[in-house]
Amino acid sequence: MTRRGQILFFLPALLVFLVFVLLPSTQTLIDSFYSHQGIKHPFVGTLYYRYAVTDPKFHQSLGNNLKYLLWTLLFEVAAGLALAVGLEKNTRFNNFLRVAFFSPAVLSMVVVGLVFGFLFKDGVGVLPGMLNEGRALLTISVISGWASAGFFMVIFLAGLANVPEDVLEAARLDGASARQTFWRIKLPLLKEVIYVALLICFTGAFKAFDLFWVLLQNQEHTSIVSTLLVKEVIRFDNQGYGSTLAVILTVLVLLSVAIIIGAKNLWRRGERRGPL
Amino acid sequence: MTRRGQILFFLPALLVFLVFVLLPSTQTLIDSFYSHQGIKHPFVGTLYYRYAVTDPKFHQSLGNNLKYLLWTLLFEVAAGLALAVGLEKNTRFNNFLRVAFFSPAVLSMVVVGLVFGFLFKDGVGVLPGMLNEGRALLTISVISGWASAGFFMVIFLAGLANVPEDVLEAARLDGASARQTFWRIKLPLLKEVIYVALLICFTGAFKAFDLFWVLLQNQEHTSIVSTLLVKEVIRFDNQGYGSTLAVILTVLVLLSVAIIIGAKNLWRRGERRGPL
Amino acid sequence: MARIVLDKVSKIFKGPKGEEVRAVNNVSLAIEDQEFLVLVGPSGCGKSTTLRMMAGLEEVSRGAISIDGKVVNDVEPKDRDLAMVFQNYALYPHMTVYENMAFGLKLRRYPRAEIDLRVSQAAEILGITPLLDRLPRALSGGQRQRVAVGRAIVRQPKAFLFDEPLSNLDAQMRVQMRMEISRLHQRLAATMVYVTHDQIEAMTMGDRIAVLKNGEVQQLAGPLELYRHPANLFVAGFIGAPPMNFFRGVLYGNSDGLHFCGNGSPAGIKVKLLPEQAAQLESRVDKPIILGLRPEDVHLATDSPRTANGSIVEAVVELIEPLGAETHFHLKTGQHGFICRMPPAEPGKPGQKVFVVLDLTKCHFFDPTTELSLTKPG
Amino acid sequence: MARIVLDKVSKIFKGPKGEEVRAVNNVSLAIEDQEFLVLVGPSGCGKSTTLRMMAGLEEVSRGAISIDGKVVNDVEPKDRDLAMVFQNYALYPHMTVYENMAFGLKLRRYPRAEIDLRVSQAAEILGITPLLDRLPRALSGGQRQRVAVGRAIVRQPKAFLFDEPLSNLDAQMRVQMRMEISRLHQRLAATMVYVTHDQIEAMTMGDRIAVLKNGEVQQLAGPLELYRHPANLFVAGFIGAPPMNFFRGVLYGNSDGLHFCGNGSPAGIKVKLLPEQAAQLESRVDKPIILGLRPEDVHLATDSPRTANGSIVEAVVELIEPLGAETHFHLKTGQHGFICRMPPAEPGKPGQKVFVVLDLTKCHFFDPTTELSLTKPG
Repeated sequence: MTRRGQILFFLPALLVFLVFVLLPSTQTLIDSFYSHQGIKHPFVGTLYYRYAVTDPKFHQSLGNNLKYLLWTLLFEVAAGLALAVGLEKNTRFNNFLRVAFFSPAVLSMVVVGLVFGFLFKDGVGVLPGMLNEGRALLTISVISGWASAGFFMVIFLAGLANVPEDVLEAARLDGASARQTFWRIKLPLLKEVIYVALLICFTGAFKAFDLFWVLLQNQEHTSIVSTLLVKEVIRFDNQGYGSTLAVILTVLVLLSVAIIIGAKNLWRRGERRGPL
Repeated sequence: MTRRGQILFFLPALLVFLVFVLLPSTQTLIDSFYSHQGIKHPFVGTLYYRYAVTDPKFHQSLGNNLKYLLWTLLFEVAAGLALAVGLEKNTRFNNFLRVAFFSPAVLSMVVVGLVFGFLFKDGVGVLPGMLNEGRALLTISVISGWASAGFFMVIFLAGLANVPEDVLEAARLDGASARQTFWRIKLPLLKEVIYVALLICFTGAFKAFDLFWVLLQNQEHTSIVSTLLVKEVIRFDNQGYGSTLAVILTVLVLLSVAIIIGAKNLWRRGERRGPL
Repeated sequence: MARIVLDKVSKIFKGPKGEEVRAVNNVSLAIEDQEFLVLVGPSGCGKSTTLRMMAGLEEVSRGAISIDGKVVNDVEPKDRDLAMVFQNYALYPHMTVYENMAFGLKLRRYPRAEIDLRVSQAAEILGITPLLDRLPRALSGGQRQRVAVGRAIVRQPKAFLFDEPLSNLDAQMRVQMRMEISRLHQRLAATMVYVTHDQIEAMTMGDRIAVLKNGEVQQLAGPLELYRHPANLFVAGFIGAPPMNFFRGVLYGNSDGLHFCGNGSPAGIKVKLLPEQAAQLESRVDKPIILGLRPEDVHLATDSPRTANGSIVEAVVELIEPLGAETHFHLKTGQHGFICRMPPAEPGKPGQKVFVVLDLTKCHFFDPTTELSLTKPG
Repeated sequence: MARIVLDKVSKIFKGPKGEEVRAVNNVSLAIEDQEFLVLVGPSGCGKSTTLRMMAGLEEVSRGAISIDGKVVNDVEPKDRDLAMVFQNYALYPHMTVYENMAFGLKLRRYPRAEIDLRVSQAAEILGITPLLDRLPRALSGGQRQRVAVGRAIVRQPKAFLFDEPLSNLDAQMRVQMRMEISRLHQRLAATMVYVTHDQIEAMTMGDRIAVLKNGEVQQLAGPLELYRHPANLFVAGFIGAPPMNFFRGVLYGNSDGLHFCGNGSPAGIKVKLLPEQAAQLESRVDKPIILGLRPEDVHLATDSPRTANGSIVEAVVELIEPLGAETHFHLKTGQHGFICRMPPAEPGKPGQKVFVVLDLTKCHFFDPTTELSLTKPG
């Protein structure tokens, strides 16, 4: 495409896109400095931000997001990596297992949530008590892991397929055990894929909503920021505080992206070292 | 890993996995044949299924799912493909545009929903009336496209990077215009990526929930099956009908997977043809 | 160092339709201590598979491989104490050159000082000392190749296995690395097994050469023996560039003795066999036969006087390839195309008619059915 | 068909640090109608970039490329009417062989019957008629190469461009395809430009050869002219295998005439120049100089009697490479390693002392600084 053709092609796309970015984000940012209760909309400055920072419910929600992040690192990413390494060889049996482990990824999370909700329902379900105060977060993390580990497995399998066969053979002849091959050859060569997985997992931990909403809508102490946000907006019908939480949640997501990219650059820099 | 090590490694994983598959799916299937209103749980046979099949709300929801699928094919997949083809060359400018178009993919859909909700709010928002009866589905589809086209763009960019440079050069020398190169070279070579994109788009159309829930919770006629499901469960507190809809929704998702795979095999078979 | 013996080794794969595919079929070889043995053949002949079975990277389907008298069929690759140089170098992309070479020693828990010493010695030999801090992606093809060889050397293994190590290098670099590996063999006096599809590499490097085709050893001999006394049509055509000329025809006898007459009309080539050849081939009279003659044993008549051993044939020049030190004439007589290798100054142009002398003392004869050589080494 | 002229063509890339990198520097070439011109050089010498500029796949930074007198710098590739055969074949993976060959014709809206005719004729010439229904992945390397050539032929373009078309084939297939392309050139009488890193391909195929290094043409001449009168050290070392032997030393004069004495101690080599050489090199006395001598102009003393033109040197055998039709001796005298090309039967073993005769009539002399040849073609 010529330069001119390209501009003509992208101008409308870019315009639509910018309208969709600038309008809502500007309005949201402005809204977060105004109260929207009642008919008047007085300017309240950073009131909502100060409120959020001191709100114990927000603290608890944010803490739950972070705990959920740690659990999903284990149940989604680490489990997915373990599955990928275990099922790396192309055999008929492994292929069957791969499909089995991946299959939940196509299911609707709402259905998954509802179905597990019935399963855990006190007095009726087969496994009651799994959503009790102490356990709920872990239970949801395990369900997330069950639903998403297969997805991460697929990513890691694609990465492992790119590790040259002869490099692994060279390592075998060099005397590397399966464990050594994993830690010293495969893992470093999966670097790029691991970054992508961490990016998905970190942002996913803050984007989570449906499982929590469907399973734990009525629990206060297991809110995460996104469910808190919806509850606060519904409860107070307050666009101002809602906007504030939306801004904070977006900042959190972007922060986690920045952390991953920062870690990546640090590792890269560390690579330019001399002989050990 | 030895065969024995592999079995020892996967036995626990497989057990957890099967428990998580078999228990809920069996219970859901059983539940769908029982009424759960009141204290007694009488067997009702296929009553709920027959009800669903004749329920105009279910019909409307399913119709909305299908309309949404068509719109997202356009706004997510086709738009993502157009973006990818337009931004294929690795220039600084294109790289900036790629990041811009992809960025919404890291945002929480709940936040996106709420923010656009404020934007479209009658009397208060900047763009009121976008969620009116006639437009709501299209509006949500456009927002979905805005949020996900960048994701599909990334998939297609990866696919385009795998099209050998010299094949494109051969086509240039053979006299193919940019348009001919796209339709006759790039598109057929993106086959595998297109299947993956269609698989994600088809299942995504049935898995959709958060945008609809956040933006259109109070509209009856714009329900999709997943929001209908949650509403029915909440309204009637009826695990039986909820289970029925869950079973139907899962079957729909699996059916769409089957359709894509079927289409893929058909195309494959068609490939073994002689000279034109 | 090591003696490697293959005893009736086969490698059987399952084909796509479940049928058996014999990639290597009943190969028996004894690679002597300090020998440089080359496995050569066209792609798909099983040479790489044979090497990989020695390394332990492929399981042996039938037969036994032994190193220094000990059967190693079930020994792990790392415990066979062999080093391998791969076609695509197979360097660890995330490790520096130093780390690449040290990796095997580290895993075997050599002391740090010993590792340093061995790596620096190997780097010295291969002239890659200034590259030790670099990552493989910052190296040229030839440098990568040297690192791959260095990684093999530092281990001081019982034997070295090379799997087409030069096929990714350009022509000049290939000639240079070929000589370096030959010198390395002299210097280390190690057993080396070398796989290639290039008969020039095979001829120049191998103490002995095993020519493979369809998973079977066609001939195992020294380079000159292979060149002078190929056991069958395949070896005769594969070894030597330009390849041996083949003329399909029949033998007939008359009062004058035995004659070879080319197929087709005009036959183009009609020659009288020498008495000793006639004696060996008497039983073949009136049967189809293939006459083989190397390009250097065909002379343009202007260049060489007619000799008692020669037989003159009329031909047309089709193509002339000047190589500087020599010139190849592609000729045609009757239906038979053949090549004549001449000194560089020979004049001529395509379409020209020439007379060529076939040096009958250098003739080979092959059975068209079995493809085996019919002439015994004198 | 076509005459292609490059007038002071340069290709300038931006380097990673923003600096200018001249991939091709001021190249002027005139490729005559029906000529087979080879661009040869080591990797990174700019030969492929030059070809790609002719094809229109790279923009020309400076200078002009014209086809049949018309400057084509800004003409789209498809409108230059050239066909290119790529190194990796570049077949359309999703099209059958037939479709691959027909694609260009279909785009140019040729009638169906014409397409059928052209494809079947090209397939016939290349012997790929039975493959027309196959997809590229079902073909061997040699077959893919033929299809790529076929795709170029059917278009009946003004000229053919080949970008290292044989580098992915194995040795045997390479020799065969080399001859097929040469025959094709004779048959089609088309202008062909052929890029390769392999000097044998260059010598055997090219009517003329342009030797490139660092983006600049080192010499442009016919194969034998290049071989016999290399313009500089690079061409002398690049053309010919094994490469020309170089001895670094100085010229000194005494009452007896001019003498060349090798560097190092012992010097190893001391020879008296012929009168006509002495006349040409008189101004170089007491200055460093490089003597070049091809391996075939070095003879073991047992093989050739001492001649008036020869000069005897004592040397040690380092390595022997038998090739069947000839044998290469790698020798060393003083600090100087060199190669001697001998008939196959020559006996010898590494470590042995031998006498070698240098054929002084064939000597080349080079300036060590400018690297230019100091001997004018006689």
